Amino acid sequence: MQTPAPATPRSSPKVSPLYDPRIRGAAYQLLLLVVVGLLAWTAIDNAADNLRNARIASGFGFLGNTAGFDVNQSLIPFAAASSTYGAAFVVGLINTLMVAAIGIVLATILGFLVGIARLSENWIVARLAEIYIEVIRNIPLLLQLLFWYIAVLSALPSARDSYALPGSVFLNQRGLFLPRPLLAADAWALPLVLALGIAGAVAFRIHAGRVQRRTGRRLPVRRVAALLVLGLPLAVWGLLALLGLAPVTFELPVKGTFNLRGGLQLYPEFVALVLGLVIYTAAFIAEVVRAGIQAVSRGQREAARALGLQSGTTLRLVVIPQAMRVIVPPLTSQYLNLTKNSSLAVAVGYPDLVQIFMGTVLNQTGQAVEVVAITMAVYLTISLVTASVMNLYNRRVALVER
Amino acid sequence: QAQATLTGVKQKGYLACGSNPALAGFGVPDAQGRWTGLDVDFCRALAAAIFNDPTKVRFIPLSAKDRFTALQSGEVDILSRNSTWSMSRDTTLGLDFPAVNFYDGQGFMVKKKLGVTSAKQLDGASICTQQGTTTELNLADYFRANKLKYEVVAFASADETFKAYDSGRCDAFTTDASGLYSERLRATAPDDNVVLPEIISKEPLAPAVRQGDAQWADIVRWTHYAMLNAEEAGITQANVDQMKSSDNPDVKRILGTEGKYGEAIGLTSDWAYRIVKLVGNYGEVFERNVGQGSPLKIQRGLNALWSKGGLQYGPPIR
Amino acid sequence: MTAQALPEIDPDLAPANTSVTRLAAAPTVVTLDRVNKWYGAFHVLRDVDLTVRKGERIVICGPSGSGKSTLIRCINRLEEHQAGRIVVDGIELTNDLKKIDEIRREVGMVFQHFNLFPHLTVLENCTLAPIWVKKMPKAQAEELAMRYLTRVKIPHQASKYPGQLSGGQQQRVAIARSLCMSPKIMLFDEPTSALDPEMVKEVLDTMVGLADEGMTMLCVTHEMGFARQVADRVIFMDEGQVVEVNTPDAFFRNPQHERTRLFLSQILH
Amino acid sequence: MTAQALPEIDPDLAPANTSVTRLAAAPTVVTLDRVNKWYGAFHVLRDVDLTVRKGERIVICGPSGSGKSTLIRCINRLEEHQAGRIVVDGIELTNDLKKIDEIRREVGMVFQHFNLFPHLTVLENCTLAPIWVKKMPKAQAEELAMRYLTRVKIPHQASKYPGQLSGGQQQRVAIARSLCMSPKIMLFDEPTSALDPEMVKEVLDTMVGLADEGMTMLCVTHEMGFARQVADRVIFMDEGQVVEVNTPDAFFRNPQHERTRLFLSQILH
Amino acid sequence: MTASSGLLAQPFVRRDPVPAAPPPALVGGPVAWIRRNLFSSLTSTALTLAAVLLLALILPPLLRFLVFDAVWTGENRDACRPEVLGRPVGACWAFVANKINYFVYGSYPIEARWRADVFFALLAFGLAWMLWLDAPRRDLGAAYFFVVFPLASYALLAGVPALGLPAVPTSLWGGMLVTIVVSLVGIVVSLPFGVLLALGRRSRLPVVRLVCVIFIEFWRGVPLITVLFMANVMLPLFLPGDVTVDRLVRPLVGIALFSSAYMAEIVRGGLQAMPRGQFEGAMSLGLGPWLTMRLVILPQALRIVIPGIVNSYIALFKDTTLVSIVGIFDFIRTIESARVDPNWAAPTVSVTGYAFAALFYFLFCFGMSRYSRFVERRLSASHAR
Ligand SMILES: Nc1ncnc2c1ncn2[C@@H]1O[C@H](COP(=O)(O)OP(=O)(O)OP(=O)(O)O)[C@@H](O)[C@H]1O
Ligand SMILES: Nc1ncnc2c1ncn2[C@@H]1O[C@H](COP(=O)(O)OP(=O)(O)OP(=O)(O)O)[C@@H](O)[C@H]1O
Ligand SMILES: [Mg+2]
Ligand SMILES: [Mg+2]
Repeated sequence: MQTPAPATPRSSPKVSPLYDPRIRGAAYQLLLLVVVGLLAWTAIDNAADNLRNARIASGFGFLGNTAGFDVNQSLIPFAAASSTYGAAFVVGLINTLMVAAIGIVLATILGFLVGIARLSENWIVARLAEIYIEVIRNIPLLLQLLFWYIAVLSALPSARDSYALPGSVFLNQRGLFLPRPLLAADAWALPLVLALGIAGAVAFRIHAGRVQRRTGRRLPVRRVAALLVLGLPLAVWGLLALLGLAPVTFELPVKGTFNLRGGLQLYPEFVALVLGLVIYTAAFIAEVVRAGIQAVSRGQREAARALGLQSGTTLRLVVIPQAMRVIVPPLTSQYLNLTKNSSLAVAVGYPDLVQIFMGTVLNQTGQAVEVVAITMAVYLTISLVTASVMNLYNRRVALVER
Repeated sequence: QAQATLTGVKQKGYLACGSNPALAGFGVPDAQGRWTGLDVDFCRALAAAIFNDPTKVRFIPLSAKDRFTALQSGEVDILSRNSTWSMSRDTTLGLDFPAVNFYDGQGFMVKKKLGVTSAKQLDGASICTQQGTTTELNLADYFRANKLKYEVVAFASADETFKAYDSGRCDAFTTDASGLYSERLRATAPDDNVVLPEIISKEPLAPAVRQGDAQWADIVRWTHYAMLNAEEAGITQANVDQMKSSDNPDVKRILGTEGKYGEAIGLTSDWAYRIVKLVGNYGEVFERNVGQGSPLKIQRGLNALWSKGGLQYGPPIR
Repeated sequence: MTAQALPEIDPDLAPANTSVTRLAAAPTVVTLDRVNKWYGAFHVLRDVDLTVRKGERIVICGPSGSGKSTLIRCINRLEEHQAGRIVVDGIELTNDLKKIDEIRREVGMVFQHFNLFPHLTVLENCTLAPIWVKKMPKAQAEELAMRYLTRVKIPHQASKYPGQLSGGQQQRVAIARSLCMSPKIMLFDEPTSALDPEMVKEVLDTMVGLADEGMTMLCVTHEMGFARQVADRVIFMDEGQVVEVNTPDAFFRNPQHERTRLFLSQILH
Repeated sequence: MTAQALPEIDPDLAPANTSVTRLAAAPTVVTLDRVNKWYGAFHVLRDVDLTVRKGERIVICGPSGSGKSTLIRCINRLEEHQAGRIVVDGIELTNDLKKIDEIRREVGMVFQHFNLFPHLTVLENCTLAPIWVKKMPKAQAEELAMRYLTRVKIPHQASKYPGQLSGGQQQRVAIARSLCMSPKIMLFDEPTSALDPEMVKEVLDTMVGLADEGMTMLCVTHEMGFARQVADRVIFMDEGQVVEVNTPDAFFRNPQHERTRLFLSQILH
Repeated sequence: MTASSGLLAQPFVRRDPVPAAPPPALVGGPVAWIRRNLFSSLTSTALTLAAVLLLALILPPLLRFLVFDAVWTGENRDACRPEVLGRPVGACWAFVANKINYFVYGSYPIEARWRADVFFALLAFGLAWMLWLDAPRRDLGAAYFFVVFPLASYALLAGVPALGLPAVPTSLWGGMLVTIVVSLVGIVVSLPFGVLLALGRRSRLPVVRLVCVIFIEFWRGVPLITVLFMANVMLPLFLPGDVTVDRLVRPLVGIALFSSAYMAEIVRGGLQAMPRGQFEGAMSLGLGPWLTMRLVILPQALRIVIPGIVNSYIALFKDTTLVSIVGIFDFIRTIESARVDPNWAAPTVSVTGYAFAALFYFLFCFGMSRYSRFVERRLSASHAR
């Protein structure tokens, strides 16, 4: 077959730059960059001007200055006289993370319970769960926090007439007072036994897996693990107690002039914040869980049942693993929401990052730009780290498709 | 640009005054949006001096937290909001405090039934305070100095702080003594609360302006002094028109019938006359808002004229 | 108005092939006796009677919505019937969970949409039930699974995920998965109707192979070629009732009921 | 291995009908000259040459994945080619956006899945481009649209939404929509393969009508009856290459390439 | 059963059809229903009992507080003090009734409140037009809602002295008025910006994409409250020294940026749901990229995301409560400041205020969420067509 020569030369014809998509694209991008740059530059320039005019110092040196104020709830030692603004930042950050961590755990538990209840075959349970979800989701969180704070405060007795609960637990407007466990100096045995128990449980779990693979027999992993982790230390403790040794003593709260002293105190601000966040977020998690479970098709469950798998096994091996893929991404964003929402602590006076740092520190130092930037950076970091972990997870569990 | 506050105000046609929206006696709007208070009247006095019209003020409610930024950013022309004049604020925040219009000090309020009579007995107490104030710092200092333990519960707004105290969250409530009296009015049962005698700090409350506009600072400063001098000279809102014909040289200089002192600060020579005529002298304003003519019933105390044993001392107008 | 008996055999209807002799002595494995079922107020199964002998191959057909799926799903209790008796392998289906589990172990089922577990590999799909239900050691279960995967001609796909297979391959995995529980009876619910035409054949071949080995099968299908080739009986259902039962030959050659004739005229060309 | 011209006509390959005479004098409207295209590293079009005369009807066929769609999508620049030249109606396809717009106005395209705009009525679908691209007054555009809708025999559906029509009707609307731009060339990409069998005919009839009126058409299709009836040339593609070009008659009667023979044996019965 | 063995391979033809019978009592009837839904198993029975117990614990005190012991009328705190009334006092609705104007308008001058009323009416009209899916000329409705209405509202509320509407400084605005204004500005501004950002994020141009991604992820990564603080203290810093921004406008800027980022992601979801064929169909007709976007893609994509937009509006509406923290007198803030009014110092006043606010937000948000579900169902129904 012959190949007739093309009639026209094969040089690429000229394209008017006005209509060349590449040139247009470059122009658009350049334009955008210029606009963004200009905006940023104006903002920075104005800020610098304004700060200079207002004679506000700038820079992060203030973090080393002595704070001079007190914080009532701090996991690290903090004293007005000696601690710095930097330390105040750390206190706020830790308080934020603590609320977030506790909130996430509790909200997950409550959320899963409600989500499963929402799908219950029991009509009244399903309706109750639905009402809970609808009511809670449609009322602003701030309002709920204020409500819990006021409700908690006004429902409780004053410090002088605390409710005394069994086991030296007291409840009053200043919070919940629990005995604070103190480890005696010679109680090294106890954590050791606990560690041994956990190690044993892990080892047993591995062993059980091997046995199962070899013989098909299933060992009672959960029961043994519970025994090892909880039972063993308790037994040792009991033994020591019998011998007249006290490995753990409790510092009990006692009445002071105004208030109970000593013990472990859960502040009402903290309780209201955690309560509000948990109840609010759990409603969203419940919806996520419900959607996740419903996303596993009926056919999957039926196939498992048809194979003779029992309902518990079906749930564990077939439904939950598949539901989790659907649940985890929105669940993570709920976790992020909870963490971000913990900034509402400012409304109930719990000293979280926003309250201490963006509130008190900003006011005492006047360094708005630095403080706001640091605070936002913290939240942004949390978000980005979580998002990238999530992406990794998603890639790992993504279903393999053709 | 920093010099031009007065020009700016004249151009706008009103004075932007940063004020406290929730401190009875100092600054508080009623349900119709009418503002009253000592700090509020100071702004009115300024407006009277500038515009001959005390209503040409816009009050901008500010919280303790954003008051200084509001001033720095130019949102308000003056911050008249019970703010303590301290060295760090004066030097690092880029502000000036031209004159002290209320000498105050931080105190405590407790529930009567606690039986506490002195702040020294507050060892181990929970204390409610507002965050971002000098109060918070003084509190820490005081308890440290007296080796007392306490638990601080800090809130973002004065409302929340007081409500928390009132509902029993704290044993004591601390703020400037003037504030204590004003807040007590809002208690569920005002008489169940007592103010403790200790004053643990110096709190010279002063209007603040941006640093770098000397003329504006002078206007603010001399507005206050004019009100003091008027009280000292016995010029009141009621008698100011008669006083205009007085031949007391002090009075003449104050009311601008002799000399053109007002023009030196960019105003008219009858500026002080306008202030007293339209707003009143310092004593009148004090009594009307926080003194015996008000529910607060605060004594003049440190805020009496120097001649009556107080600290309010108006430099001579001459 | 019942299905059973017909003591006098109309010579024209008599089965032509040898299944009568092959099955005559075989024990009964499934008995349905006047089974009735409602969905809410909707009467979906009406007085269904059916006896299946060991080794018998039954094809069920009928228009959409006639209750075919419901019928076979009742046999392994994926659906509950409200009246009548169902006895499978000597065990009557009641609310007794233990017995239900027992029956499900004896009865394999293959669905229209395969219902493989997408999060498990093909091999894991097949070993799941042996390991967890039969408590078989993993190695043994895997060996078994490989045997059946070889049987359905996809041993080399064992470590892939279902999503990576074609429809026909997935359906064959589903069959292998059922076989791994060594069921006595296999139920098929339109196993080929979700498949592309070129994949239908590979699945039908697998099923023919199973039939040849003597598996007891109940199969809802409209593949008439398959019915002709392997079925001992064809059951035609309409509106929840068994309308006609016959050997495939007689069924296709000479349908008795007008509803059957209408149906056949629609699906045969 | 070329597609264009056929300067010396091999008598055996010569088209039997009158198209040679009909087209001999017609100008060239589409020229593809050694067109190459890659998707990433995958070479989808390899040295494709093709010349289409005005009024010519070309059918392109070939196995799935052979690059048929890619080829015709290159002609109205829905895909960009990386080497070679494509000249449509005298305009060479380059990056020049203006020219691309011009060419798209000249070239109509009908897709496998219709791609009607579901949020617009049938009439609005048809008037959208005339109004916005040709800046035609609305009344005139509607009149034009109604003319073409009448032509494809669905004028009474004009105010319905595409979702309310059957597949065949939707495809006819898609054809009418293209015609409203009075294109010089029409491209069809498997216009009937997403349709139920009973609707194929109505669409094919519409296309035959178009062909009879002398529209230049490039049509990817496996409807061999259509090819026989209207095509001037059939082009067979495989693995991105043009493997065989011939008149329909010769193509079906006497395929030259073994790949073509294999393909025809699969799709013809 | 009789002679079942005889059935083997026996041909059978049904000559007498079995008529459909009603289900046995177990299937229908209230008793069966209760048994099936409440007492189907031991666990279920236990759950039912627990649920009933829970209700018995919660409902009576709740009803007593909200209704039976509530005080409905009164002029001051004495109406709601138990020691005055000599009985337990539940919710103090008299307080709400007394303050209702404050809750609705804040300190908006009384003589100008009719302007706020007109604003509410215009809003209701616009909402009805937008949300009623079968309303005529919804494109005009959108134009009204996104252009005419905002301008008219601004003129009405802020005042135009030239037109004889005296200016009302925003520091006097308050209550529900502010809550609604803030959330409306959020939605009206965030929709167009969200669309732009979503388009930018899907752009082929890497710089455009990057800028949009950074913008979106930044706002989505930080809590709204920090955004509000930032808007409050930093916005003035970023502007030239002589430019000041109204105190109400600052949080509005923050909220607009924040909700634009969320809106962008919603719109992006809609764009992603658009099949490629729609682009190609439009391109092949000669519509350029912008026309394609405007005439073909966006109308469809936005329709798909109506439920998402409504949901984000609900979220925004709830989030506007945070502006109270930066000192804006929104609805929450008016409740907060009213509850510390010494005239109304009574034990249940605070809780009553919050209950009232909760009711307000719940009714609004729940209505909207039901609406969004309704639209979702309509959409999926029209897809199934
Ligand atoms: N869970 C259910 N609830 C209510 N009705 C149902 C349910 N499942 C099935 N039905 C109805 O019962 C009737 C019989 O359904 P079944 O699935 O058994 O029919 P089928 O003969 O298998 O039809 P097909 O050929 O379409 O699969 C149908 O009308 C169906 O709509
Ligand atoms: N956007 C793309 N990116 C990468 N590969 C593609 C893309 N589009 C098509 N391909 C591949 O290019 C090849 C040719 O595709 P094309 O759609 O042109 O084939 P076809 O002949 O039209 O096939 P069919 O008959 O299935 O429509 C196929 O192998 C296809 O997988
Ligand atoms: Mg102070
Ligand atoms: Mg079925």
